[in-house]
Amino acid sequence: MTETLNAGSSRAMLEAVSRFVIERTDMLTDADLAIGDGDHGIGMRRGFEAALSALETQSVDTPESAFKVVGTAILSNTGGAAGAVFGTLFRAGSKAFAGKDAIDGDGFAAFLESGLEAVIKRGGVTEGQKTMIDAIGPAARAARGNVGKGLSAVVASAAEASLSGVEATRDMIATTGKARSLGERSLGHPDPGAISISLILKAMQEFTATA
Amino acid sequence: MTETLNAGSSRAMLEAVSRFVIERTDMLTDADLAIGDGDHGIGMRRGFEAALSALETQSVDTPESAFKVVGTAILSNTGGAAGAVFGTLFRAGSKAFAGKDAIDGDGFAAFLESGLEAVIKRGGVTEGQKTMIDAIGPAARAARGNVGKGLSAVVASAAEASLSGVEATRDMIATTGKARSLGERSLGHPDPGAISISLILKAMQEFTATA
Amino acid sequence: MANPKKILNDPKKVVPEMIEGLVAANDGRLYKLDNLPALIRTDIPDGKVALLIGGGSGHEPLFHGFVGKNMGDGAACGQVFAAPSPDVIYEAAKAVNRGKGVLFLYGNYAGDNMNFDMATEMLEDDGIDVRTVRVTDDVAAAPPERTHDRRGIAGDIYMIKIAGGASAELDSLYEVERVARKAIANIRSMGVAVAAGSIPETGKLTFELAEDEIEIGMGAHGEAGIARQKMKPADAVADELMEKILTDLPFRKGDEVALLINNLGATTMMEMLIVNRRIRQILEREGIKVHRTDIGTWLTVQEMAGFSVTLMKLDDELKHYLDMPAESLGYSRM
Amino acid sequence: MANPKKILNDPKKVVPEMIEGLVAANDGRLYKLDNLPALIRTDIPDGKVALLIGGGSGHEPLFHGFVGKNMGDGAACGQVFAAPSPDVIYEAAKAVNRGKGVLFLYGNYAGDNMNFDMATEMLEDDGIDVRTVRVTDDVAAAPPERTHDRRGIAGDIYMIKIAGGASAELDSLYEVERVARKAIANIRSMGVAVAAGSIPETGKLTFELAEDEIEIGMGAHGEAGIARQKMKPADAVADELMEKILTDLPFRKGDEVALLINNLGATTMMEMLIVNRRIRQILEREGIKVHRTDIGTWLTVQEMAGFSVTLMKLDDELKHYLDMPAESLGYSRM
Ligand SMILES: Nc1ncnc2c1ncn2[C@@H]1O[C@H](COP(=O)(O)OP(=O)(O)O)[C@@H](O)[C@H]1O
Ligand SMILES: Nc1ncnc2c1ncn2[C@@H]1O[C@H](COP(=O)(O)OP(=O)(O)O)[C@@H](O)[C@H]1O
Ligand SMILES: [Mg+2]
Ligand SMILES: [Mg+2]
Ligand SMILES: [Mg+2]
Ligand SMILES: [Mg+2]
Repeated sequence: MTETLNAGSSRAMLEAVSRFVIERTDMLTDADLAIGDGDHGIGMRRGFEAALSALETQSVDTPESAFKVVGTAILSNTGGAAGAVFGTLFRAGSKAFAGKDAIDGDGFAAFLESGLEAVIKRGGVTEGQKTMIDAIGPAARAARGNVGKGLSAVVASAAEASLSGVEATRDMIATTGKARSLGERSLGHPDPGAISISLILKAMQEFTATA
Repeated sequence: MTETLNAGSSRAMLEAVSRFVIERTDMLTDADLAIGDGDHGIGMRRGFEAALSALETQSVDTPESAFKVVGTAILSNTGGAAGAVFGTLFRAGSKAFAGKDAIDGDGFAAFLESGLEAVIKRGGVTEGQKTMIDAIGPAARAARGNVGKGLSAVVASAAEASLSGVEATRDMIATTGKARSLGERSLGHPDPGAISISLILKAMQEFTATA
Repeated sequence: MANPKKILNDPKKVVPEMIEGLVAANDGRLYKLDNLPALIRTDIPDGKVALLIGGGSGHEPLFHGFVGKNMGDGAACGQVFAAPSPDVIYEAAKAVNRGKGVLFLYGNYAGDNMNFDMATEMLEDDGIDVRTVRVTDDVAAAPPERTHDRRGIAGDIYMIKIAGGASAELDSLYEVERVARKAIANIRSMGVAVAAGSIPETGKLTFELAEDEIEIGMGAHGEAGIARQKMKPADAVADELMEKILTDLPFRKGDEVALLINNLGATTMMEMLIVNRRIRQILEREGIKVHRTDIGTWLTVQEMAGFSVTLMKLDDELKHYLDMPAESLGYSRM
Repeated sequence: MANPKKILNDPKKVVPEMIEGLVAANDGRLYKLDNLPALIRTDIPDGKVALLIGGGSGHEPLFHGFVGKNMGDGAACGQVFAAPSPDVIYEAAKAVNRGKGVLFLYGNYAGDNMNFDMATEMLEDDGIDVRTVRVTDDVAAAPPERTHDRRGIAGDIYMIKIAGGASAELDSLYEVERVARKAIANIRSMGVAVAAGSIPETGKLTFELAEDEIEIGMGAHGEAGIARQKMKPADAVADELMEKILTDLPFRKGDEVALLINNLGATTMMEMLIVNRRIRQILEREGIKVHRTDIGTWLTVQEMAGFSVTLMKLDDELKHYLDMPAESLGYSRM
């Protein structure tokens, strides 16, 4: 159980997240083939491969810088909608750690909240439009609700809530992104970006539960 | 048994020939797909459909004009190598009937001979290069050899000889036309144009045998 | 269904290798930024309003094949079907800027919009003027009252031609923007697909169509169209596309138009010419005059088969910029 | 194998319908002869040496899409993959002739040779000067000592460009012929196919290739090439084509060339650009300078997938005609 993440363990967790997502490239490809253009898997792989090498080569002396390095790597290397929104999530979210040496449960909830706010502003969407924020929103609220229980419980609750968020996107009709033109035909399929959020949180949950 | 063909029966025979070839479009397509570009069937169909309507609409008062009308229709409507060589066969061949009211065995042999000569000149080929003249050559020689036996026998001998000609093309390596690039790979396949010659002569044989 | 058959090296390296080949193909007329997938004309005149185009790769020659004289001054290139990242756009914009500001011209997709907007914010921090015009010509993508939600498809080509001409002649970014906005307000397109394309790195077709099916209104990355139908004759396909396009603007008797038929990849020009025959019959019936026709391969979707039809209603100003000479790898005229 | 999926009306009428669409697409720049599939520029200058091109249909935009300013003055069109008949050629030649004679320029195929020769004899009977240059650029079709037996493939495009320029500027048929002969003596091409095309009227593919096979040296109607091989990387394909092309002329250190990569139909431009990258590496290694590159879709074989590479060795005269502006539906430059 990890109840605080300093710079080093932030970096270690983000490396674990990167590897976890990279290993699930094909699953994300297939999700995007169903309702998008089929590039979400390779896009996330490009972004997190760049994140891994940035974490290796760049100086990361605070949790904020670790998350920002990841966000910048994603932003520059993923491209497409995912690059913008996942890059923004990590870059804007990292500001929640400003001036802090370590991430605790409250810090993690604040990360999701400020990330969510920034993505909403960038993408011009609200929850219910079948995007990755339909996984972040529930995750952020669950995290906030469990803040008193410590980091690992906060992350676990966020991960769990994001999964329900993914499930909920099945019943949403996409009104933004490439899936929009499917209209009702997007029903039944989960949103690829939301799945990515759930994978990221799942990897964080595993890391904080065991490390 | 028909032992002479006047203008009217020349026309009737050429109509029968046209229908006979048109009905075998697919077989000629497949032969050309094997060693050429697959258009010989539809080319011959275009040519003989045009021949049919020319025979119907144009005045045909001699055997010469009947054959010339057919040759001109083929030349203008078939296109490709076949248009040139089959058009030339009928147009140049028709000159053998110049000034004659009817075609007899000698006339028919002369038709094949002068057609052959003109095609050789036009196409710049000699026998053995896997073309339609490998069917005309044997046919012309057989016709000449049987001239004494009357028209129907002459035509029958030509038709028969052309079939052996077709068979012989299987063992030839194409050195002209689209099959040339196949080199040895053209072995085993008969030449599509030679097949067309054998069909034309076969239809003439049936006509002269029964009409 | 077997993997699409393509002549490639490493499928993960298609974009950098393609860009290397593209730079070489321009024979000195453009250069690539160091370490970034952005292409810049070598001969942008001083004091010119700059035109930066861009978007995902995989649609060649769009966009990066349209950099040249009286066309784009530079292109920011993304990965296959993925918008370029803000840093590529930012550096490309700085490289094309000649002090008169930069017009961003690209297709209206969430990814492009967000990435170009982020670059815009960075450039504005640097004091560089940026204006943005998004191509929204696909009538299949949203109803007329929501044109801002429409995708950009082959209208891109006429947009680059018009904005390229305007940015070569007009002295102010705002004037160039005005002309480009006028153009997009007058352009309407719609496509049809008969077979899918694939992304080289995944090797997977982006959608599936039965042997006897076509999809009307298909998007340029395989986004769903408005109807999946049984195969039908060329004239019937043309009728359906034209009905949607004509009634949308609407185009009216007496209008003068430019007409573009774009090959999505694997369709034959013979098919497009046969479709053009019907389109011209329809336009004649409607009393609409064609000033200029372009039929060719400009916005592709990998090996997708199908085509789209684009109409642009002209006035004297648009006609002037359309008729200007232009030279680029993907589109030239005398 | 299911029938190729095409958007057509009656497959028997593809050629006349295509020609109708083609004439319309030229917006008044050319007209069609009455009752004959021949296209003639509306604005052939008086006293101009005439350039008549032509051949079978199904290769669009070749040939009939290359009629225009500084390109062909007219085109005689055949059925799909079948040379035009003598009467079409004869009438087209009379329509383009402005008293200075007519240069016939077409691909070297038995059918074209015979039909154009027959037309030549008819025209000579009428006292019209005709000269003939056959395109024989395909190095895969015959060994160097038998170039007269070689097929014409994408070299057609540069031949039309050069002869189009020369016939616009030079005053005598024999001078235009001289330039065209010089051009063909300096052009070499070779192609590769990965998938077959079909003739619309038969609906049958003209050859078969296994999922993992390519054919090097494939002809423009599906004629056999020189080797059937397993799929291999783009660089290896480029290496093989370039080796054959370079050693054939041969092209030598210090030579200056134009380079054209032609899409046979369904190949992506991305693939051709990746191939171009390798070709440029090879040319650089060999010390051969590229003056101009063209990459696009000009000589197609219906839905065939694959491409060909063409090199033309330049001198000042050829460079001059290559660089002249030109405009036609299928090929333009500023
Ligand atoms: N406007 C938006 N705001 C937030 N997220 C978005 C938006 N548009 C798309 N997304 C997310 O991006 C995902 C698609 O990412 P990806 O496939 O990599 O990009 P693209 O759509 O450019 O191909 C979607 O599943 C969705 O979650
Ligand atoms: N030079 C030639 N001389 C005589 N016959 C020829 C010549 N070239 C081709 N042929 C004949 O033409 C036939 C092919 O006709 P067709 O397929 O209609 O024309 P194309 O070869 O133009 O596609 C060949 O099978 C052959 O018999
Ligand atoms: Mg996607
Ligand atoms: Mg043939
Ligand atoms: Mg994408
Ligand atoms: Mg043919």
